[in-house]
Formats: sequence, C-alpha cells, structure tokens
Amino acid sequence: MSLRRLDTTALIYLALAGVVAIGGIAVAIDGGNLFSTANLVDMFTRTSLTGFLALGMTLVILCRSLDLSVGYTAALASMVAATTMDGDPNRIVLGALAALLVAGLVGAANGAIVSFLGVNPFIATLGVGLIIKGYLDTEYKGPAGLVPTAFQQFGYSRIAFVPVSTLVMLALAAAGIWFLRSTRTGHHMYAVGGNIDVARMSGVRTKSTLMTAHILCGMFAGVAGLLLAARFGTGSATEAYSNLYELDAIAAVVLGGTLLLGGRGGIAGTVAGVLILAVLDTVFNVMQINPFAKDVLRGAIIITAVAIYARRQLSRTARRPRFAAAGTAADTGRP
Amino acid sequence: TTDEIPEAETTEEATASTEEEWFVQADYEEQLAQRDIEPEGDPTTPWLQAIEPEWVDTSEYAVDGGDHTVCFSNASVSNPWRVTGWITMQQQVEVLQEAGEIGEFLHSDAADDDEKQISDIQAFIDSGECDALLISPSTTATLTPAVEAACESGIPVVVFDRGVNTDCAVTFIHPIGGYAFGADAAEFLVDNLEPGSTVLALRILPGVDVLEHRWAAAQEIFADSELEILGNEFTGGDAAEIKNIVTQYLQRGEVDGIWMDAGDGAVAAIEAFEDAGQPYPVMTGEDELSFMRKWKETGMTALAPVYSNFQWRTPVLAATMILNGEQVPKEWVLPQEPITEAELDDYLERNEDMPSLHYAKFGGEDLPGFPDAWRDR
Amino acid sequence: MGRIRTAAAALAGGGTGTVFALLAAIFIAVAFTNPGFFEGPSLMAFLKQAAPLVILAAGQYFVIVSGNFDLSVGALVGAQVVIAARLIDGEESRTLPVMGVMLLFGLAVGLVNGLVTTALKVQSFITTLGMMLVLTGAIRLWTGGAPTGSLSEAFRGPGRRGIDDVPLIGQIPWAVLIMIGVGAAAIWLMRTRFGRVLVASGDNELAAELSGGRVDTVRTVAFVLSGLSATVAGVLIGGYAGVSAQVGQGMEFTVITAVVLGGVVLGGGRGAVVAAMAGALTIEALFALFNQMALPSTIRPAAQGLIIIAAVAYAAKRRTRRPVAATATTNANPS
Amino acid sequence: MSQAPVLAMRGIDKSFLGVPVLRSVDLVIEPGEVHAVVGENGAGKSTLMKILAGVHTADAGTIELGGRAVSFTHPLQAQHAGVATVFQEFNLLPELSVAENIHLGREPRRRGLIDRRAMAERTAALLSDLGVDDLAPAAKAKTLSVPRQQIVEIAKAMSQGADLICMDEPTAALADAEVELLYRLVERLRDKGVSVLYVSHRLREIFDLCDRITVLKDGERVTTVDTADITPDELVTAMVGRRIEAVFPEPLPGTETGEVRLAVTGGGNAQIDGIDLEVRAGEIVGLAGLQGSGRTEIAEAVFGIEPFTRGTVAVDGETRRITGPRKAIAAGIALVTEDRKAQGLALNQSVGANARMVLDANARVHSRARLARISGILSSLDLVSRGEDQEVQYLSGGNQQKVVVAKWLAAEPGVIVLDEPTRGIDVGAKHKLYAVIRSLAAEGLAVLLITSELIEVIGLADRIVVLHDGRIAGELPGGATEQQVMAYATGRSPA
Ligand SMILES: Nc1ncnc2c1ncn2[C@@H]1O[C@H](COP(=O)(O)OP(=O)(O)OP(=O)(O)O)[C@@H](O)[C@H]1O
Ligand SMILES: Nc1ncnc2c1ncn2[C@@H]1O[C@H](COP(=O)(O)OP(=O)(O)OP(=O)(O)O)[C@@H](O)[C@H]1O
Ligand SMILES: [Mg+2]
Ligand SMILES: [Mg+2]
Repeated sequence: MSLRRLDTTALIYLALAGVVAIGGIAVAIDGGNLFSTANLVDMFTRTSLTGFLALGMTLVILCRSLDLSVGYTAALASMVAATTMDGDPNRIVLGALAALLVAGLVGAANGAIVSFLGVNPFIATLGVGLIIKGYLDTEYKGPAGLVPTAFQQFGYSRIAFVPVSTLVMLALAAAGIWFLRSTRTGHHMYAVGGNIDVARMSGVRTKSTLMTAHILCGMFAGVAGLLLAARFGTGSATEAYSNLYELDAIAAVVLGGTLLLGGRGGIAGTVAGVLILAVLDTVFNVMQINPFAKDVLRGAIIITAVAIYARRQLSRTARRPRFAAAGTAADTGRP
Repeated sequence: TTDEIPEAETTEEATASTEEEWFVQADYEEQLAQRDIEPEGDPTTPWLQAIEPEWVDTSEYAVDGGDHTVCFSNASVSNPWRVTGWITMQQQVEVLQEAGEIGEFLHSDAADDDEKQISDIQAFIDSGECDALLISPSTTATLTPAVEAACESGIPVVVFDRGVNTDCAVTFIHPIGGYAFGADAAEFLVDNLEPGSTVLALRILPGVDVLEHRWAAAQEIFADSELEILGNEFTGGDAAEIKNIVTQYLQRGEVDGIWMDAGDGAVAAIEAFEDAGQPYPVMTGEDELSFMRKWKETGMTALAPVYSNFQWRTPVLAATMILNGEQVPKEWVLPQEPITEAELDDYLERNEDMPSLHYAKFGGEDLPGFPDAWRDR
Repeated sequence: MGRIRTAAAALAGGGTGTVFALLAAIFIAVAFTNPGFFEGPSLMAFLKQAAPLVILAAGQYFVIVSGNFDLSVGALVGAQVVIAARLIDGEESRTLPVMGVMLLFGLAVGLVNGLVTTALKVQSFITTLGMMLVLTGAIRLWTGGAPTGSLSEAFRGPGRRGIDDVPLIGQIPWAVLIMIGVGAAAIWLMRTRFGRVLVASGDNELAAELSGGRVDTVRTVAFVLSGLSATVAGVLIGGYAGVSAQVGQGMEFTVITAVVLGGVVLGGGRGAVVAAMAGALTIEALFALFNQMALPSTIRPAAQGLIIIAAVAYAAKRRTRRPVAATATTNANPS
Repeated sequence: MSQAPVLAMRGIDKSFLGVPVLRSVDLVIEPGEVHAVVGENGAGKSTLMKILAGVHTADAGTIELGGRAVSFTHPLQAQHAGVATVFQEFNLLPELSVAENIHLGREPRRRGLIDRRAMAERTAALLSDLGVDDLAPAAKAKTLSVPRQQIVEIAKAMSQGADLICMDEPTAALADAEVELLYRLVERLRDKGVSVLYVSHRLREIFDLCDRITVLKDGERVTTVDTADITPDELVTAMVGRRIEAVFPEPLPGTETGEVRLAVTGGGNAQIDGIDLEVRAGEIVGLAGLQGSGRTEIAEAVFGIEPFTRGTVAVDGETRRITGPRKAIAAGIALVTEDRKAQGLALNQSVGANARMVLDANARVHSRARLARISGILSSLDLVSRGEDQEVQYLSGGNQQKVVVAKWLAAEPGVIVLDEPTRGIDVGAKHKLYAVIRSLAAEGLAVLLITSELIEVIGLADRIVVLHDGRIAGELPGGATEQQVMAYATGRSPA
C-alpha cells in the first residue's frame, strides 16, 4: 500500500508543481516575480496556520471522522495561552502547556462524543464548536491577555526565508508521517477509517484509536492557537468566527488526496494541499486579484483538483466490488 | 406583563461586565467633548478637517519626485460601509494618480482574517516596493505587533478607522469614535422618549472594540435615564435575524425605542413594527440610505448617527502629504456629526441616485467618478 | 392503513421519535415562559419565521438521504436575494420574470452540484463547499461587494404578507401556506418511485444500481430539489426581511443540523422528510425559547450546541447498532 | 482423567432489541476436537461465535477457557485468551496488504515501533507453511479474488497460535476444489491438538471433518452428538424439526422445454471469451467451474454489468445490446447476485421496500398489478419475518435471500440468472429454494444457475455447462457425475 499511497502523493506534488508553474508564469506576465524572496517568505508564512489545523484534520479524517471545531479550539487556545502568559516571559512554557492541554481536552471531548455517544462527527464537533464560542463570548468581551515579546518570535522570526512557525509545522508533519507509518495507533487509524467493524473484530482498539486521533487533532489546533497568540500578541476569540478555518483545513486535506471517507491518504499529501492553497493566496495578492474573484477562483480550483484525483481512483477500482462485507459502516460513517 | 422585569435585569447583569471591559472613562469624556469642538480646516472638505490636531513634522519621510508607490492593507470589504469607503478611496487615488502624486497603488484584502492581514502587511514590508503603507486594521489588539513591525521598517505608516495599541504610526486617522456614536444615539432616545419607555438594543456581534464602545457609551447614558432596556441582542447584521428578534420582543410587550450599534438591517427592524401593527418606535440607525429613505417615507422620529465614511479619503491624502514632507496631525480626528431630521431631506437629495446600502456621508461628491463609480459599484 | 403502520414505525425508529419529543418539550417550555406565544397571531408569526428553514430542510433532506451533503444552500439563498434585488430594482412589473430567472438559477446551481458529484465523482462535501465559495464570490463580484437595487412590493408579498383578518388567527401568512405546500409535496415525493429509489441509493448504491435504479440521476435531482428549495427560501427570506449583505450566512450548517436532529442519518438511507422538517421547526423553536427566556445572547450558542449533541446522542443510543453483518454495504455514502 | 475442556459455555443468553436469539445455550469443546455447530439460518450460530469472539457480550451465562472463567468485552481479549475466529462476513480491509491484514491488531514491533520487515517475513513463512505459495504478502487485499480473500482470512486466524479456532461458514465462498485445502488445514490443526469450532451449512463437510455436532434451533441447543452416531437425514431432521425427503425435488409436472429464450453466441470480454450459450423456456442450465473460472463474469455480462464486448445476445429470438442492468431488465432478464448484502439489498429498508425495488426503479416493468402480487410472492417463498415493514438487516441469511429472489420475480422476467443462490443458507431454506427454482422453470422461465456446490448443479440442472479459465470447457447432461464435471473444470477432458 505504501507504493500505492506514494504515487497518489506523487500526483499531488505534481499538481502543486503545476500550480506553482502556472502561478509563476501568470505573475511573470503580470510583470512580477513569484519567486522573489519576499514572495517566497509570504508563501511559507501562509502555510503554517492552515498547516497546523490540516495536520490534525488529516488524522481524524483518516479515521473517517471530522472536526469542525478546530477554529474555535484554536481561538480558545490562543486565549488560554495569552491570559496565562500575561506578559510574563517566565510563564511562556506554562502558558503554552496550558493551551495545549485545554485544546487536547476539547479534542478528547469530541472523540468521546463521537466514539462513545455515537454522535455523527459532523454534528458532534459542530456542537462542541458552538459550546466553545458561547464560552468565549461570555467569558471574554474581546481580545485578552498579553504575549511576551519573546514568544511573539514564534510568529515573526524566520531563518533565511523560512518562518520559524513553518519549520515547526514541517517538523510536526514529519513527526505525523512517522507516527502514521511506524506506530500501531497510527497504523490502526487506516484500519478504523477503512472499516471500523472489521478493525474491531480484528482486535483493534477502535474507540481509543478514534480518541487519539481527535485528541491529537485538538492539540494541533492548540498549536495553531499558540501561533495566533504569538502573531497577535494577545488572545483573540472573534478571530475564529468570520473565517471558516475548519473548511480551509478540510479543503487542504482533501486537496492532499486524503479520502473524506477515511482509510486512505496521508500527511505528506496534506502538506502539499496546504502549499497549494498558500501559493494561490500569494499569487492572488501579487496579481492584485479582486478579493471577490479570489473566492471564485479558490472554489473552482479546489473542485477541479479533487475531480482530477477522483478520475484516477475511478479508473483504478473499476472492477466489480469484491468487498461486499468489508464495505463501510454507514452508521459510524459520514458522507 | 410581570415576568419581564426580572428578564430585563438578567440581561443588564449579563452585560454589566462588558462595561468594565470596554468602558474607559477618560476616552468617553474626551469623545463626548470633541463633539462640540469646532474642527480646524475647511468645512466643505470635512475629510481634511481635524479636531484639536497636534501637527507633527514628517520631513524625514519626504521623497522627491512624485509617482510614489502607496500600499494599502485592508481588513476587508465585507460590509456595505467598507464597500462604499473602498470605492471612495479608489476614486481619490485616481485623482492623485492623475496629479502624478501617486504612481502605483497596491492593496491587499484580508477578508476579516487578522492572521491574513498580518501576513499581508509583512508581505508589503518585505516587497520593499511601498513608499507608504496604509493600514485599516481588522482588530485593534491583534494587529498591534504587525503595525509596530511595519513602523520599524522605516516606511511611513498611516492607520485609519479602527486603531491599534501603538502610536508608532505617523498618523492615526479616525472620526471621533464609538463612544460618540453610541452616545449620540442614546441621548437622542433619552430626549425623545417618555421616562419609563422601553428600549431594545440591536447589536452586530460581540468583541469588536468600535462596536463595543458604542454600546458601552449607550449603557452609560441609559444608566442614568428613566428608560428601561429590554435587552441587547446580537444580530450579525442579518435583516432576517433582526426582524425575528424584534417581532418576538413585540409579541411580549411594547417596544418604544430601538437603539442600533450599526445601521445594517435597520429597515427590517422598522418593518417588524409595521407587520405587527405597532406604532413606529423612536429609532437610531446609521446614515445608510435604505434606512434614511424609510425614515423619510414613514416620517418616524429617528436619528442617523454617523461613523464618518468620508474618512476613507483621508489616508491617501495623508500619505501624499507625508511623502511631500508636509505636516500631518499625529492623531487625525475627523468630524463626526449625526444626521438629524432637519438635514434628512438635504442628504437624501444629494444621494438621490445612489443605491441602497450606500452611506450618505461618503463625501465623494466632488470626485470625478461621481456618481457612476458609487451608483454602478 | 399501511401508511399508518409505516408512520408508526418511523416514529418508533431512532431519532425520528426524539425530534418530536424534543419539539414538544421546547414548546412546553415556551408556553411556560410566555403563554401568549400560542395565541394565533404570535404563533403565525413564529411559523412565518420558521418557514424558510423548514423548506430548506426539506430540500437538504433529499440530498442527505441519498448519501450526500449540500453546503452551498446558505450561499445560494443569499445569492438569490441579491439577484432579485439587483434585477427587479424596484420595478413591480419585473417581479414574476425575475422569480423565473431565480428558479432557473437555483435549478442550474443544483444541477452543477449534482453533475460534479455524480459524474466527476467529487465528494459532495467538496463540490458544495467549492460552490459555496464560488457563489459568495461571484455574487459580490457582480454587485461590487454589497447588494444593489431593491425588491418590489409584489416580491415582498409571499414572505411578508398573508390572508388578513382571519378570525382569531389574525393573518395566515403566505409563507406558512407555502411551507405547508412544500412539506406536503416533499412527503408525496418520498412516496413516489423516485423517493423510494432515492432512499435505496443512499442505503446501498450498488443494490439500487443493479436493480436498474438510476442512482446518479436521482442523486442529481436531489441536488436540484435542494437548489430549488433554496430559491423558495430565498424568495421568502427576501420578502420577509428585505435585502441585506448577510442574508443566508451560515444557514447551511443550521439546516444540516436541523435535518440530523430530525433523525436523518448523514450517509443516507435512513430518516423521514417529515422529521427533517420537524427538526428545522425544533431549531427555530429553540431560538424562540432562548429569546423568551432572555438568555444572554452570548450563552445561546453554547446552549444550542449542548442540546443538539444531547438529542442526537440520545437518538443514536435508541437506534441500537446495526448487526455487524449489516455493515455489508459497499460505500453507502459517497459524500 | 482428561484435562479441562478447551471451551465450556454454559447457559448463554443473548437477545437483540428484546428479541431473544440465544436461550441458555451450552457448548463444550475438548482439546483437539473439531466440533460442528449446525442449524437453520437465524438459529444463532454466528451470534454464539461472536460472543465467544468478544464481539457481542452475552446477557447471561458463563464462559470457561481451559478451566478459567472469562468474559470478553472486546475481541482483543478473546484473541489474548487464545480464541481465533474466521467470521462469516468478509473481514479484510481492501486498502491493506495481505501481511497487514493478517497481523492487524497484532503488528510485530521492534522497540515499540511496527516492524514491517518482520511482518512480511512472518506472513511469507505462514503462507508457505499453510501450503499457499501463490499469495504475495505485499498484495493489497482488494486485488484478490473471493477465494484468495477467504484463504487470507483463514491464515489470519491460524497465525494467532490459538488453542481454539472458530470458523463461521469458511467454505461458503469456496468451491469444492478449494475446500480440499481447508480440509488439509483442519487436519493439521487437529494433529497439533488445536480445537476447531466449525459452522457450516454443508453437511458433507460436517461429516467429513467433525468429531461431534451441536445442533441449534431457534436459539436453543437441540442436542450434541458424536458424528458417528447420527446420519445426515437424522441431522437434518434435528435441525429443521421436520423430515426433508429427497434433497432435490423432481421437475414439476407440466414443465416442458420450449423455444430458446436466452442465446449468447461468441460472447466475450476482458475476463471471458468464446461463450456460446442457449437457455430454453422451462430449462435449467447449470454453470459449473472452479472459483474464478468466470461464472459470475458470464452472469454479469448477460446482465450488462460488464457487458460482452464481442458476440451477440438474443432474448426470445430478438438480438439485444445489453449495456447495463436497465437494458437487461427491460429485456426481461433478472440477476440474483452472488453477494446479497453488498449487491442485492438495501439493508436499512423494509422487506416491502426491497421487494418492490425493481418495480420502483424501472418504469418499463412497473405496474399496479405486479405491485399487488408482491405479498403473494413473498408468502409463496415462505418468508419468515415480522411483517413487510421489518428492516431486512434483521432477517437471517436465508430469508434475506428470499427477499432478493422475490424482488426479481416481481418483475416477471423471462430469463433469471441465479449466482450462488444458496450460498450461506440452511438446508431447509435451500430445499425451499430448489423447489422455487423448479417452479420457475415450470412457469416457462429460462433459468441459468451458477453454484459452487457441484451436487446442486448435478441435481437441478437439465444441462451443465462447465467453465475453465473464462471459456466453456464442455457441456454435460443433467445428472452427470462429479468426476466428469471436475474433469472439464480442471481443464482435462473426461475419458
Ligand atoms: N446485531 C444484531 N442485531 C439484531 N439482530 C441480530 C443481530 N445479529 C443477529 N441478529 C439476529 O439474530 C438471529 C441469529 O443470527 P445469526 O447470524 O446468529 O444466525 P445464524 O445461525 O448465523 O444464521 P446464518 O446461518 O444465516 O448465518 C437472526 O434472526 C439475526 O437476524
Ligand atoms: N475485484 C477483482 N480484482 C481482481 N481480479 C478479480 C476481481 N474479481 C474477479 N477477479 C478475477 O476474475 C476471475 C473471475 O472471478 P470470479 O470469482 O467472479 O469467478 P467465478 O467463477 O464467478 O467464481 P465465483 O462465482 O465463485 O466468485 C478470477 O480470475 C478472479 O480472480
Ligand atoms: Mg451466521
Ligand atoms: Mg461468482
């Protein structure tokens, strides 16, 4: 299967290359240079936030679950971090840990509702998101807390033209790839996503696998929250609302070739998906594309890309289904 | 009915904390005072007027020759007020480009995403193309570090509309502000309603300072009035939501006054009264045309508080002034006067062929693009 | 006779029962906080407000029960209102023609969603997410960012007016009649052969296909129906409240929540359209209740989230897991 | 004094949705014993096995393994306790490789991390040890044919070094040839002193393999006997509760073969080639062949799922281009598919809804009259259900199969293709189905019967067409001997 996943991934990096090439040409015709240091920096900067969210999202989606609460979780985490640090450099570690812990707990809540209460992940995480929103709006009347300048570096400093946050994101991505490939829990995520009943009957601890995925997803959102805090210098709640971060993340994951139905895909692809979105953002900006046109283009491109992948998977499994009983568990499943 | 009193109380409690969070006595008093100060400069060009300006020298930023590249990081154009302003700004830019003051005008739109706007600002700085950088921050607190970074880069920075928690910008342009807006509206209700009358407050969303200030000021004034505040509801500015909420309040009892922290969907609120067969309330909206036209048409008692939309002209002008080394006010406080019954006809006439969701005090009448640029958006 | 039995069976089964119980509970609570609520006029006013969501729920039901998702309805509702305002521009005479145009537009959007999902095999989550982006962008592009023009009185009629001076009810809003009409039509449609094949397709594509069912066709039709329901909802909302830049925002999530609250299983093949519409009514009732209780606005999302999760969890527990054997459905949900 | 039994289940109760499925069932298995559990569809065999495997938990009763009381809440515990299971439903993950499937949940680890090399090596070793040398450990499960998948499942169970291996209808998907391999494996286990719990509807296997037999009926244990002390007929009587006379009913009076209804000439596509086939009205033609010989491919080609790319198909003398199921149905062809759950039924829908699915889906065959006849058809098949609005997922295998047949009969086809119609259904139901097939012929339908159980073809078919490697190897008259059939099936020609 590694081989199979590899060539799918390869295709996605091809797509990325294509986007970069076309973007580069377009910008060049427009009289600019997409590969100027400034633009490269910009591109990478735009990867980190969506990146963190998409990494976590990949795990839950692989398990045939979903997390629509990541935006709110990130906002909550940024609040916790900022208010805990409260401008005191000595409390940075404490604040960061607190944020990750809270985010992890939110993930755990999601996981528990999905796997133990058997609520469809779409609804479960949508609900949890609303609960967090309610809490934040009631508890904080706006941005709160203060992030010490030392920690703001996480959001602003860069090595050569690669921002630190992006490096952290890539490091976590590498860790994620390793986790999925080399640990049992990671490996079992594919099984759980493939068919939860078969996985269970084969002795896989499906519930705890699902929990792990959700907890990790929450913690990734926590990291995203830390990034927000670092870049804002404070914790912000309103941030998450207007911009549907969760949808960005899901789009990145699917662009990365991971099946929304679970069981197939991986983090390497997701990184490419994130990059594609980032490149588009930069290109649009450099070319001064009208803000509304951006949405149209983004939407169209996402659909087209996924359609191309689908074509391929189609031709692959064109044979009659031999997999009667190893189908999908519609109850635990999600469209 | 009796069960309303406790309700009213609970909501007051619930919002009481807001007060501490958002209410700064000094700023409040300053803004209320500024309303009565005669601004310096020519009243026919309010966007160049300034209240108690403290002029600062900008010679250090002077660049010879014209055709300067001006960059603009916009928070978003996600609501009609910003759309109107954005058009005005572009029209102003064209004039300055004609005049050879501005060469290229680069802009980026963050679609209300603070994170994106930070990246946008960074991108402008890194590109090294900008002679001046205009910023309309999406959120005060969160954009502060980015703006500071921009200042450090050495190019002149002009901040307008919402502020940031730093005065590193060469100039910060804004109308008097949220407290004044909220106070104008609240005072109007207090003056035009009998003691004991009931008022419903309709708000867009929580946590945005410009809006929170309006509500904070209103509460301050309602607090020592005889008016009963039925509640304050978040509507997201969605007309349907507004109409639902108002309708439901009307089912439970009389509503004599409506206070809004922004004009979006004001008409829907009025229609709720019509459909419920209730007398029109005393109402404050904004200088958005559909509201003003409805106001005219119904002849209701109303006020259009103004958050001066013409401020969108000022930043580009300020940028050229700075790049020419001319003095600009450190904090450029623009006039902000509500539109009263008396001025209603005048403003409706001036904006006769403007579309609804256009803002009366957009201040672009003298620009060459007028009226097509605004009418045909 | 059989009708009664199936209805009874439906009520007994899973979430369907739950939603009516919940609706009753909420109404009782409302009655306590404000007895006046059930007097004719205020009840009519409530139903008038609820009508658009109920109609959307019916449309969304078709899509969900056939194993898909439609995230584009919120954007479509908004687009329709804006289109109406811009094209009518206050001219009474244009009302009907423009309504015609809107119907065609809704139909076209649904058709595109359907074809991209069925023919290009793009998971509907992505198709409709992309469509959502495209619609919001395109409409704003077209109107330069904020709605222009204005609606005619005639257009406002269906959403705003009704049959006046009805004894003790006061006014019967057209919206309520339209809602009832649409509801009846939906129920009838689900009893036709189309309806049966639709559910079968959501339950087991392959079996439906091999029985000669036109799976792709019915699924596409489902999307079209959703698009049309969004159009009707748009007419009602536009009529009810007029134009504003924010119309329809976030409605897609509310309506999907409503449908799931109605015991319709994401992934297809289960649930009744009546229940889906009841779910929408329940959500509206919930909002009304919050308002009656003068629950601080900021806490409401939290309460909403909690109640929804609880209800869906309860339903999930009542619908005992299907026999493991029964998970032998190949990809019952192509999302 | 013999050592403690490997397994002792006592007083096991289980009910689903308040419906009792098992009532105080006892089951004792001695070391090295091969123990059969038999019973009609829905008797509770799989449920009993799933309780033992930790998939379901019993409502009451005790389970002892090697004398130690155990109670499982998760399959993992059962595995650790030394119970391995081959479930009735396919239990592999298509996207995973053979090696990964076999080791799922028990991946070998080095320093806490999955050791893929070890995994591959162990798999290779295991497979060759089982005498299966043509299975690549790295191959994705989904690329394997049904029989190969079944072999992987069995290997998976064997790899766990369990002292008790439960097999729930392991041969249901195997043709007689592959069954031989299974026989060898079971013998090996018995020699190693491993006990086997064996569930099957195929009496012959029971008598070939098993030492003792426990009979379940309606969730209760009827009896446990030594295989030596019982004859097949007695066993059937015990299972079904009534005597079943001659296994294969005679053709019904008045059945005469009429004109040709289905004619395939020179048919071929990617999997099959040179297919010349005629089925006449009132005739039952059997398709025999080894697993993977292309029988289902023929069915699918005739029905337009994977259409013929060469040759012609004529129905009732009229040449038809059958490019999809709808065309086939319009032409009066019906296909009872190999896999009822994946291809035949909408499991969440009611019996009624499933039975009318074909009529609902095809305007061409839809009619009030036919709708009205459905209830009649269902009862004529002796469907056992809690009414027409019961969801089919809660029916046992045999009854589910009846629903599938009913939905096709509702369309009143002229040609009916039955692919493995008796797979996994019990003697009683099978017998019933044989009768149904006969009556179909009597009504003048052309019947094309595909089955992996040779005796069925021989007992039912008027003519037997034998396939080998996707081509027709030969044709035999009904009642031919198994040797003759196997000769063609294995590519030799009978002397
Ligand atoms: N998870 C479940 N939920 C509800 N009912 C079930 C479940 N599993 C099995 N049943 C019912 O319990 C009864 C026994 O099922 P079981 O699968 O044990 O029968 P079986 O003896 O294995 O039949 P077959 O020979 O067809 O496999 C059947 O009526 C079946 O419908
Ligand atoms: N999904 C698949 N992937 C790869 N090969 C397949 C697949 N399905 C079938 N085949 C191959 O096609 C040929 C026919 O397979 P199939 O098992 O359908 O034959 P059959 O005679 O119908 O056997 P049975 O009817 O018992 O399943 C075999 O060589 C099989 O391995
Ligand atoms: Mg069984
Ligand atoms: Mg076959």
